[in-house]
Amino acid sequence: MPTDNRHRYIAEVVVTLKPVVNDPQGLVVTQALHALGYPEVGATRVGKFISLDLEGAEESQVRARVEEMCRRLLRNEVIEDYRFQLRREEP
Amino acid sequence: MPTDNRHRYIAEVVVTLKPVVNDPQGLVVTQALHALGYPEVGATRVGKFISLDLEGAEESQVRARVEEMCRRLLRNEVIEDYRFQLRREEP
Amino acid sequence: MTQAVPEAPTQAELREIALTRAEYESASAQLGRALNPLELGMLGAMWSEHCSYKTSKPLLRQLRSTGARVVLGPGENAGVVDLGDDLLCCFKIESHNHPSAIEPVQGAATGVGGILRDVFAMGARPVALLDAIRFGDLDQSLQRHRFARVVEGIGFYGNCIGVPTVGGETYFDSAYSDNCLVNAMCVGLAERSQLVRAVASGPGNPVMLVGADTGRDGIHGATFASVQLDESADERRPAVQVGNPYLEKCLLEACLELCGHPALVGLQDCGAAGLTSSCAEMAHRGGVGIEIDVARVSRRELGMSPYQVMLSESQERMVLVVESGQEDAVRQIFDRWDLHSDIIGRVISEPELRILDGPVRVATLPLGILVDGFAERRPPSRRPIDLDSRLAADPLSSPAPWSLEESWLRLLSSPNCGETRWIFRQYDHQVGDDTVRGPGGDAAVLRIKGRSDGLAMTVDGAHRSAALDPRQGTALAVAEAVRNLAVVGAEPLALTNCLNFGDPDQPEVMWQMEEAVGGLAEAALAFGIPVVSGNVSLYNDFQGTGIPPTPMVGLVGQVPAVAVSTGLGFRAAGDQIYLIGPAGVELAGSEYQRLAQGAVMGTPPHLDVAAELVAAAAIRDLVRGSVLSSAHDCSLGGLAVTLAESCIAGGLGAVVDFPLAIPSQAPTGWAWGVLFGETSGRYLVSVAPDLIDLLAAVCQGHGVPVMKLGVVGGSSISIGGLAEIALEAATRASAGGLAGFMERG
Amino acid sequence: MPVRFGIAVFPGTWSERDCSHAVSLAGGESTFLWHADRDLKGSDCVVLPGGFAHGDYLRAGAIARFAPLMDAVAEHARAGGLVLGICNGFQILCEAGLLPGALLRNRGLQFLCQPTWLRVETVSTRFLAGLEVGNTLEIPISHGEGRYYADPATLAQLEAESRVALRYSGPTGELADQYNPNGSLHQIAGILNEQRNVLGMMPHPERACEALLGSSDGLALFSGVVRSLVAAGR
Ligand SMILES: Nc1ncnc2c1ncn2[C@@H]1O[C@H](COP(=O)(O)OP(=O)(O)O)[C@@H](O)[C@H]1O
Ligand SMILES: [Mg+2]
Repeated sequence: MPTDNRHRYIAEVVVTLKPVVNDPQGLVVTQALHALGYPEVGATRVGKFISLDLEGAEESQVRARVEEMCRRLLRNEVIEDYRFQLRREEP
Repeated sequence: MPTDNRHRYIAEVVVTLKPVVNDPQGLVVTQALHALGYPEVGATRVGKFISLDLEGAEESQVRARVEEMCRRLLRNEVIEDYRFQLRREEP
Repeated sequence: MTQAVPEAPTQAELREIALTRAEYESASAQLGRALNPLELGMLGAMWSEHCSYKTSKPLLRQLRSTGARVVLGPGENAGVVDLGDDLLCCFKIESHNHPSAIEPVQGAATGVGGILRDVFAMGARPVALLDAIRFGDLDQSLQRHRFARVVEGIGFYGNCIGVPTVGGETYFDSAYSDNCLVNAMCVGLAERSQLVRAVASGPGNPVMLVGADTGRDGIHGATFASVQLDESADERRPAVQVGNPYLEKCLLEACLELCGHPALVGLQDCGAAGLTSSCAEMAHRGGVGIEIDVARVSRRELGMSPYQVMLSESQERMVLVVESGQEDAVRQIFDRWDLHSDIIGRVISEPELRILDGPVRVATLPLGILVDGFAERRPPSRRPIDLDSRLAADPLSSPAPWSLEESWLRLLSSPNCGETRWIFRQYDHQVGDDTVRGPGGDAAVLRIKGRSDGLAMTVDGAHRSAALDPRQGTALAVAEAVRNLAVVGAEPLALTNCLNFGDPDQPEVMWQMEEAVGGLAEAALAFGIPVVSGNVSLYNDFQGTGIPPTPMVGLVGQVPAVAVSTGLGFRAAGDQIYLIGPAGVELAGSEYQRLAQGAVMGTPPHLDVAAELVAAAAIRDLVRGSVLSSAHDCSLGGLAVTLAESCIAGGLGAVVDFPLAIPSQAPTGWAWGVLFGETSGRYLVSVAPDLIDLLAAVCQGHGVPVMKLGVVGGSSISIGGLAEIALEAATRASAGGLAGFMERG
Repeated sequence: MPVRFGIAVFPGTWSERDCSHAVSLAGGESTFLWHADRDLKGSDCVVLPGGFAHGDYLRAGAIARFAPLMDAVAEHARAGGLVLGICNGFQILCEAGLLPGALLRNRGLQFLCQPTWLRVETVSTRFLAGLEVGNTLEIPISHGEGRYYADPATLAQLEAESRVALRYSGPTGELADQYNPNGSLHQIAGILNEQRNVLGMMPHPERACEALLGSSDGLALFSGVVRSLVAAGR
């Protein structure tokens, strides 16, 4: 049991290409799904999923740090959007 | 308005490397985050995020189809796990 | 602390590590006690076919590895030859067939990673990669998928680490549908003073593990490569490893920095059977022992047992022995590249591998038992009973399903004969700035900066001939490799080989092995080429059906002047076309036969080594003397395909006449045999009209038959009286074959 | 004193030696600059060479741009010093914001190593000083992520300011989709910054400096720098 108020968190970050950016990988996946017999699939887009194990105190602080990591490193703002979910892990 | 009972769905699939499989990318991202001043980050793992637009009737049927797409195409069962969320889009 | 007395393993436990009961009993008898589970795991891995070569070793003794230019032969990580002026060339080929069948991208990628480590473990900088790959027919989507993914994996690793992939060989045949082959070859260069051996010495010297952390991946990889693929292969999948070429690039640079350093005693890559095998082999070569404390090994995962640490096949790791007291100097180099360097043990004088887990001794195995204690195997062999009737068949008398023109175009558009750009444009074949001739020709040529000479290299596999006559087929592959070097003006230095076979416990497979290795030994000896390294891959078998015998020959040669070399494409209209070497009319074992007749039968082409030697010498002289406008060796697809390739590459047509009189009693397939037969020992060259006399004089000087065929020019390729196709149609056929299949998805 | 090229080395870089060789063919002098240092060792021109810095993990150049060396490179560029980013170097310059836009996965999704023809679009930069607009150069590419992307406003600005330096073309300069190997917008193969002292390009000029290796067209870029700096008395 942590005696101080530090906790474990998991941040799940999703980075996607901006809608205006062409996603050839998504097109290929769509084509492949059609070829495999899934005509019900319309557009497909492929992005990145990054999960981070973190330690921190307040959830709001941790959230702000993850936000910063996304902006500085995890996404390129010219081409990508991001969003994330943060959850506290029970020890 | 669709006259039949067909609906639009969005499936968001997350494909991750199995826990025992080496994730070189995750290791390097962790190092980079440390170097950028985020020592609170423990393990990082990088996977894929695939969003699919679909059409279908019953949610349970659509779910079964997406499950099948994941197994057949979207993940490489030798090294990857997957999970997904399905939501119905309001027209 | 004493070790608990272990119980004898169950049958299931033995099967898990691919050890027979008799082998277990021999091990415990030699040891004088039972083995505990960790010892058993280590011994099982070391005695597996993959590590011990217990079945192939007796055969491989036939190969001659010595020669004036040989510095180190088999037994080290890679063979080494002398290029003069204190520069050495190291090279080796290795298979990664089983992992590639399970996970094509990562299997192929880690195959490339492994062969690179073998070369830089010697202190050599890798300068080139080649690959030899086999798949089933591309009309099946599974095969297209597997092939595309293997190419992606090879490219992924080589491109990222920055070593050019300069050549290779690809062949599709339904016989490989269930067992693809992925063989990778690496060539490196080292200053003599940089050469390092994989030998431990100096009791008390620390043993270090550097590079990646150790994870649970690949445990039992060595065992896995030593059994057949069956349905239970699925359960072995945790054995799949994911490569990290970036980390290996850092490891490569750090190791090469260390190789000139006096602190370094020995260096060995961590391959099959992981730490167990690298430590055991290094110690055994040095006549010393090694003690490892598994607790000091950096792990990627929590809760790993000593067993898992000792048998993990995590990629991108190297073991080194350094001078005691120099640890910090060594560590600094690895630190700079952000790599771990753990001191995991020390050299001891007792010749044994001792494993500690912190304070507890968990295993002790004498190296004599671990490395050398297994019994060699010589399973029974049997010549196929139907072989004589197959050899006696006369393929020339079979009716041809297609006209000559149609046969010609079908061959050109077969992925086996057509253009392979779809593959090699995915490989960086130029990084390093030395690629004078990359993929797409006969042999690759690399210059050596600061010198006028260069290296030439090729990899060639036995094709369908080997399925009929493995001895002859293998020898023919050696001859083809020699010709591929000759057309770029290169003389062979030494060869490496990868022997891919099915299950040696099937007597016919064992016979194939005996024959093929015999053929390799004889041909290499006759050509005067030492065999300095190699690899054996057995159990390429799925549910009782194995691959045809598939030995691959990697040949490295030296070109005296890289600036003077000749391509395979015709260069100017009006140039005269000659065939150097014998005329021949045959079809057995040819690509045409495979396509048109389905089965291979008949007697494969004859090999006349003496004639091949003089023809190669003549070609080298002609190339080096800049007599030729083009030179191309004549092999897969025969004369007609070779001619078309020279036309397509040069964008020029040709009009030739084959001056062979049609015999009055000609068999039905006679003309097909002329055009598509794969008679060995031939070259197709073109020469400017004013150099014809020189060509004749050189050939005469060597006593080599030379036959004028025709002239370069026009918009079609015509073989007088027999067949004519438009250059444009030929170009489209060749470019569209492989790419056409792959772009279909 | 010869013109000095500082060639950056990140973990995973692989064309530093090729660039150094090209520089020597152009009559320059080169020195390697370690990513973790801030010292440009008196370089006149910094080269960010090809390779897979930090494995190109996450995105090509994403991690490398934070290297201490990159602070010094940005400073050097601001002060008007020359910076040439080749392939991975171009990707790093974009990530670092020294050049606009981004490089995405090739449209065919395959890594491609092949010769390309480039049309010279501007010569008002030291890198292309010896050439003429409309000249074509045969220089190979070798990349999996070379599809140039920028938003429409940025593209318009690049065009308006003639900052597109090189475009993929046919052998005689014709522009057509078939000559665009990776799907780059506006067929862009290389661009300049506003001050025209930073050039990023996906093709590898250092591989095209000797006829022996297939083309010597790339040498113009290195010798352009040497000649124009010598002429300017630096
Ligand atoms: N898997 C491959 N990787 C790289 N290059 C390849 C591969 N397969 C074929 N090539 C190249 O395609 C060309 C033709 O191959 P091949 O027909 O086997 O040549 P040869 O018959 O002269 O040995 C060669 O230059 C070879 O290097
Ligand atoms: Mg050939």
